[in-house]
Amino acid sequence: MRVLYFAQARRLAGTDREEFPVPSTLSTDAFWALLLARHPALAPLRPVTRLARDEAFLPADATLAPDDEIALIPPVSGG
Amino acid sequence: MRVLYFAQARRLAGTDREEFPVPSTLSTDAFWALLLARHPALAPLRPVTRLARDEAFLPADATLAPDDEIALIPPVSGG
Amino acid sequence: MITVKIGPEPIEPLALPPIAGAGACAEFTGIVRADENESPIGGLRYEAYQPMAETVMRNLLTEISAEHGLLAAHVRHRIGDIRVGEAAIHLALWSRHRGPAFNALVAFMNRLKQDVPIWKTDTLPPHS
Amino acid sequence: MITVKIGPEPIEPLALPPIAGAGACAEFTGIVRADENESPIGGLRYEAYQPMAETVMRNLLTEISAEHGLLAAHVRHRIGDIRVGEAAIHLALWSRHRGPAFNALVAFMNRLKQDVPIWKTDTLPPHS
Repeated sequence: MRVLYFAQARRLAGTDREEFPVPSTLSTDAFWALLLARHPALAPLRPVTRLARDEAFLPADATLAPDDEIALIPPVSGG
Repeated sequence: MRVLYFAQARRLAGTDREEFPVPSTLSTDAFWALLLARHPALAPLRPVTRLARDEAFLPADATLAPDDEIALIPPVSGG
Repeated sequence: MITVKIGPEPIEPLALPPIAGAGACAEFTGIVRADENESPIGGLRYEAYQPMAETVMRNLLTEISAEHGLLAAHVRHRIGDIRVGEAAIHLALWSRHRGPAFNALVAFMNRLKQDVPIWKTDTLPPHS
Repeated sequence: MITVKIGPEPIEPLALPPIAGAGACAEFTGIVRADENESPIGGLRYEAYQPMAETVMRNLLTEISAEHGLLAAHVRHRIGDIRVGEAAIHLALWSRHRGPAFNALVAFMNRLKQDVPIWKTDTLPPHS
């Protein structure tokens, strides 16, 4: 699985992207548990951060696959 | 008194401005009566046309003076 | 800063001037369409009672600027013959945040169409 | 016609392209202000998840165009370091009459600030 970190998520994770293996499909909750184990500093962002795949936001009940590229989208501030 | 005619008022009056003497101050009603005597074709415009003096619209109860310059402002359509 | 201009010159794109404190500029351009009352036209002829139109627009912008907290306002209205696709009016309003500029844009255009002595007096024939 | 562009290039004034049937063009320019959270700054640094930001903006414009009956929409968002007084975003929307373009301008900016993955990530120091 590839994960992309932007803005505050990038700063807290200390990287803009990483890849790691996941054994099977997983829920967004399981994905977050896995992320927070790797980057505890991301915890404060979790309640306000959305996940995106294929350039679209994911619903909370989405199922993630081992070869997905998932982006963390903290609150946006464009314009 | 000088009168300025614009747009539809100019077409119906057949002129863009004219001057004529008036003996004393007059109400807007008296002014319109005088105008319609000179240009009966303006009658249909009267209900929708405002008068202006010194680049400002006049209230219906204004008093006009012999040396005023009065503009007829038919419904506008700028923009 | 309020600027008002009425004249026969084509309305060219404006390089937005720097306005201290402005975070938002909202603009409106009114463009002559190829039809009027469902008939094809080549353009429109505009006429103004120019000194009064400038005064009324300046007064409107002063009033609306105070009401909405604008930092600057520019308006240009073209008169004479304007061909289809060309601009008849351009309005630019600056404010600190975007909301006031948007609201003021709507307010000014509504008032313009009631109170500013400018008229469409004729249509121009198509294909001329 | 919908065009979306995100990049580090300065946002220059746009000569409005001819849009068939358009009688109105409403525009918004978002400008970097000299203060952020009441402290003086020299500018802002913007970051985008560029492919997704372009896709989301395009989808938003498609949706809003259908809802409001727009004839065309252009948006440019600058990223990287943007100095005070420079534009971060420029949006132009065309419609037959002015009302839909005004309403769509407000709607797009509200949605942009919720859903488009672009961030202000840093302030730039003043006087640098």
